Amino acid sequence: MASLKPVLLTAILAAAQIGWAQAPAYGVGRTPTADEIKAWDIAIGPDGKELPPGKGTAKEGARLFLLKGCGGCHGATGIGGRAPALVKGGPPAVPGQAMPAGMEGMHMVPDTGIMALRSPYAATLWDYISRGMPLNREGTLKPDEVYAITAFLLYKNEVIKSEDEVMDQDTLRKLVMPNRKGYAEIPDWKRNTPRLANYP
Amino acid sequence: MASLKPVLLTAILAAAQIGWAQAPAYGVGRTPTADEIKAWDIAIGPDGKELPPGKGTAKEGARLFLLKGCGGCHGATGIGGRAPALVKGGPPAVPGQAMPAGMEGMHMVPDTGIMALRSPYAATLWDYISRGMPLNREGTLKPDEVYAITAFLLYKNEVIKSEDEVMDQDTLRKLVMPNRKGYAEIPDWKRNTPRLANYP
Amino acid sequence: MDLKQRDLKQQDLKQQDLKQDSKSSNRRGFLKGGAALAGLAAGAVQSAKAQPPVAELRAKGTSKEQVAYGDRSKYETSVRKSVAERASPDAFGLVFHVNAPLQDFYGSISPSSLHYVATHRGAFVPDIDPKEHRVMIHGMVDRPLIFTMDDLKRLPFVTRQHFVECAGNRAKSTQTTVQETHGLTSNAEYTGVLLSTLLKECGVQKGASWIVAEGAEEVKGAGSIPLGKAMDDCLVAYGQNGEALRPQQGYPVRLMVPGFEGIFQIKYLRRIKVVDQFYMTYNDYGHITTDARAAALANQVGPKSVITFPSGGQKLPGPGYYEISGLAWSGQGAIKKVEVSTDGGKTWKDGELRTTPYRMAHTRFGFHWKWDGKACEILSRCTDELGTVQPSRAQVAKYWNEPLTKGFRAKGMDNTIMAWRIDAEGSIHNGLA
Amino acid sequence: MDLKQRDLKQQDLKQQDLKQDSKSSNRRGFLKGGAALAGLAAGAVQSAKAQPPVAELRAKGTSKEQVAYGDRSKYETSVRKSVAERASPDAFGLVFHVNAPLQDFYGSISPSSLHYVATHRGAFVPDIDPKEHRVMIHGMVDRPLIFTMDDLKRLPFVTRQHFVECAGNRAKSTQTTVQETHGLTSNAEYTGVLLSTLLKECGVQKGASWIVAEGAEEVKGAGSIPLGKAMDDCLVAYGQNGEALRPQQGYPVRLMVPGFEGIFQIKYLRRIKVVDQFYMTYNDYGHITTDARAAALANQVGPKSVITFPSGGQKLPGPGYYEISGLAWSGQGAIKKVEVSTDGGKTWKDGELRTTPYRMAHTRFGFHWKWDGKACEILSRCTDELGTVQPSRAQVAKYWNEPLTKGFRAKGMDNTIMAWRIDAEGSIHNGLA
Repeated sequence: MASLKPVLLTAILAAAQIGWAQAPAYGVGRTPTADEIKAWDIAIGPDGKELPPGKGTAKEGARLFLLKGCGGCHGATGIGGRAPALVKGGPPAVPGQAMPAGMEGMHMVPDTGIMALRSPYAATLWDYISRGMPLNREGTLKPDEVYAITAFLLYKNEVIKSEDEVMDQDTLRKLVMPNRKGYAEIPDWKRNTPRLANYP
Repeated sequence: MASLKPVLLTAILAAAQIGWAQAPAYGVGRTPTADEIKAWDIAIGPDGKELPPGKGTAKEGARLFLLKGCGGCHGATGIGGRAPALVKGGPPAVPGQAMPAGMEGMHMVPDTGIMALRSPYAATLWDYISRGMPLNREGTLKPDEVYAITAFLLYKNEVIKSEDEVMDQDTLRKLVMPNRKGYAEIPDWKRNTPRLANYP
Repeated sequence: MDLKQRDLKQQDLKQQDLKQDSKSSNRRGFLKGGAALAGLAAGAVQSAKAQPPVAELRAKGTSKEQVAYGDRSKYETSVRKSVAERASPDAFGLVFHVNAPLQDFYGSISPSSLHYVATHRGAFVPDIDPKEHRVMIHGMVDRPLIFTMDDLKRLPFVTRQHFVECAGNRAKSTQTTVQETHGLTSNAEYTGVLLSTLLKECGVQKGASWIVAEGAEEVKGAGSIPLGKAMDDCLVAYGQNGEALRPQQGYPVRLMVPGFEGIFQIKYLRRIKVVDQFYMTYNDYGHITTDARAAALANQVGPKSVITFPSGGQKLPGPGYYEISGLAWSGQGAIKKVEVSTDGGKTWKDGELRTTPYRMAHTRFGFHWKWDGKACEILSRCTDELGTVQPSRAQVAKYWNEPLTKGFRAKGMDNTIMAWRIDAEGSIHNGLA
Repeated sequence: MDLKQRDLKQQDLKQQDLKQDSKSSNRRGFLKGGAALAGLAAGAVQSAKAQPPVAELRAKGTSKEQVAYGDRSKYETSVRKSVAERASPDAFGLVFHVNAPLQDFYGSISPSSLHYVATHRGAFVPDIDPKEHRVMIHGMVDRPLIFTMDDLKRLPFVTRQHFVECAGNRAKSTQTTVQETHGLTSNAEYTGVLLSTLLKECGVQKGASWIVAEGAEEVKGAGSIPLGKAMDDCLVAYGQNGEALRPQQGYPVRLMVPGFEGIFQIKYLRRIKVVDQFYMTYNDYGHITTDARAAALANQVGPKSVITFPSGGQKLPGPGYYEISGLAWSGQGAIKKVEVSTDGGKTWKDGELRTTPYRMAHTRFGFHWKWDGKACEILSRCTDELGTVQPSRAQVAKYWNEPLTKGFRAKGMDNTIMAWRIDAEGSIHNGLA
């Protein structure tokens, strides 16, 4: 994970930090409790350090994929439903239909349109299943279930080799995703700077 | 009518006129026919020069006032309905109720709230009845009917003395209304000039 | 390993259902499939819930109508209200004067659905088909012209923010909220053709000095406007806040006479006659007074401001920081400065203008304030680009040599300073009461 | 003569009816009276019509609901439309991407009811009670804080116009109208608290470099934003065009990240976590490309403009004067210049900016033009405050060393010049086709 070079704004920050950490000026708002923070703190960074305890295998995931209704939208095998295909090698989600607007500009390599393959980090896959799926019951999957469904998608896409391989905090963090080097670093943002020098 | 001093902007106009009367730049829109202009050209100026041919007496007007439904809103005698009183001396339109918002700032002398009395020119009274009355059949009164109802209101408010006096283009233009001197000249408007010098 | 060879094992699921499911291009079909799947294994895993039926999902979602043309949240209930003196619509369906909820506005734009409404007599909101509507210019012009709405939209346009304010917009001690005291004004971004563009196209003749502008509604509301103003910055406006002018603001086209009292801003504009005298229409009656000074004050709005938060009828939950917010405008030009007092007018500090101060437009101001929990009185006063300062009621009373009673009425368009009294409980009251 | 002695002679009218009429304080009563009067004399005067019943009058008028919160004219039928690729709402009730009818907009403000809509996955428009809603800021801060909507509104606010634009907003040769080619952008006046105000209140810790912002809707749409941007001009906005933010734009509160692609402008904002790395959420995936230049172009919008009149699908009735009108915007700052070509890009002339060119906001431009009735191609290009000029598709293709085919796709946010072809009949077509 060290390759992520997370601190893009170090120079700017060093200069500005003192001003930002000032004393509260308004006294409006209250301090959230630890429980309140925990309940909402669902974002898992690429290094997976926020991944919760739990585990699951692709075998369990295959069953949960149907049980939780995922197959209803994505196709029973992860391909062929109206929702985006989750497994490579199949036809596009809807034959002959372009990617939805908004996803067109993503310049995806063929097959890396599959989220499990596009994602440079397995933690992100876990995060999205956890927060955004399944339709209409988002956020109801338990950690073990998310690990299992994650394992299922990784297995189906040949990222892991065995349907019995246990995915947990540790294995997910160590897993090297196929697209690990498939992304460019996000450019630094500076006020009053063109988005890309020498672009026409 | 000469006392109206109509040309308030002569100086400004003399300077600006040349620019305003320029040739058409866009050629958009078409020339209206004489009939089209005539059909819409309903505004009667204070000097009454646009008053159409026709005539009527207060006696005829009294009958029309009821026949046309005016009495239904303003009260059968011009007082006592829910709509503003048209004849002086009665109670306000709705006892105990202030003038409607928007009319409050008008600083009306008592009784000159009655339109026939407030109006410095009889032509304006004719104009308003013609364009704006009666409710839901606005603009349907014929000139003779407007002259007669105008005569009726003038008579009831003691501006004219006989219910048989004929009101027409000529008599209305000559009539001196009680409020003829009851108004100040509208101030000239100049860009970037306070609305009233020395007002706090 | 070949992906196709490693199909999901489905020995405990009805293979037939799944096939139908995955191949179905019928959405209801696959949802039913999903529900069936969930149902099958429901006994096995506690947390499983049946897939909700499509109808339930749809009910949660958004109707086609909301996608086509959206509405506000159901939790937003701010509404316009008739002035105390007369209901709108009345028993006839006539609309008279309707106050805008200024206390609920943000920024400088008044939401079109909540823009204040006033009519010339009490009028129906006319139902005008824009394809049939025409604007005619005639009278003392070389070339009378009649324009369709399409014609008007072909011509050079301008977009400008302007307020409109009714002459009846005056605070009274009997009122509670800022909607009641100041709600007969609103502000919008208008788009249209400068009246000068149209008048030049017609060629104004020598000797012309006024215009009479007239609406198409049943009462044919009309007003007399000096030609100098007509040629300066009047606007024949068809756009309001990005879309077509709203019916209650004059759809399909109105005249904007920036800074003049509302009654001149002729709605449903259908005719402009160029004339050589003040026409003294019914609507011009507001100016009928023997005092030239009072007449002058009735024409245009002076610099005016009001605090909208905190304002009458609201309640501060307790001592602490509150950002005071309000609106300032002037019929004479742009707002240059807004000052705020939190001690009943003893001391004044500069507020901040939070939106661009356009000429004859509402400008939003803000003011940092920490309430100590004690009773106090808050006020705002503004200064416009001509340097005119919004007056206090005392100053105006003195000018007219009248006693400053509770019932004192400023002549013309009332632009006096408004005060809100805050009591120790945080309740906010009309400072004139 | 005593007025009271000269009562109207009513020998031919039912005295009783009149008395009841004039004294009645019941409006229906007096109307009935009026009708009775009219009916009585109907035989006598030809032009007399019966007073219409109250019901008829009411039907002509305005409903209470229209007075409370008005709607547009029934003749205005402009609507948002789903992108061609997917219906909104779909069978589930989910909303995905909905194009705004830019061809029908005036000025710079996009009407809130017609503001384009996009969601993170296809989402329900959530039904959020603002009393229950909270915004929490935590992570690498000294003092995590949780704010109610009332809290947020107590804090210093700013009001700013900003556009939002979806990364999917790219013209294709298959599209017909400007709604289809450019409709995934809109502009509004937003009011809210600067995110920097909130972050300073929390005290950002050393080492922090990004924030993750997250919504309260079912998919909890999230995005990673550089802390430098967050501290610069991001806005926690609760007001839109003068009233509460609309549900489809994130009611009750959204994050504005001015100039960044739409997906970062987190709607239904409920949480901001201050972190020390790019979090690569699902929504950040748009940037996943091996080319750093393409990634840079996906982040922010370059200078972009489009002619909205005349535009695809419209028809000019004949040769003559037409005012060309359009919108220009840039994610890099304010628009400085818009040029228009009416000869397919051979020559360019300056257009006029008709609204204040705010930073990261739509600016309306106009251009005087007389159409000679011959086939031609019209284009616009803008320059922003950094001096960046909107590029042609040919320039972009050359930059990437790709052939300029009909299907050529600019990487990242597409800001290439749009062309409209006008044929000799006045019909207007997509210049990319």
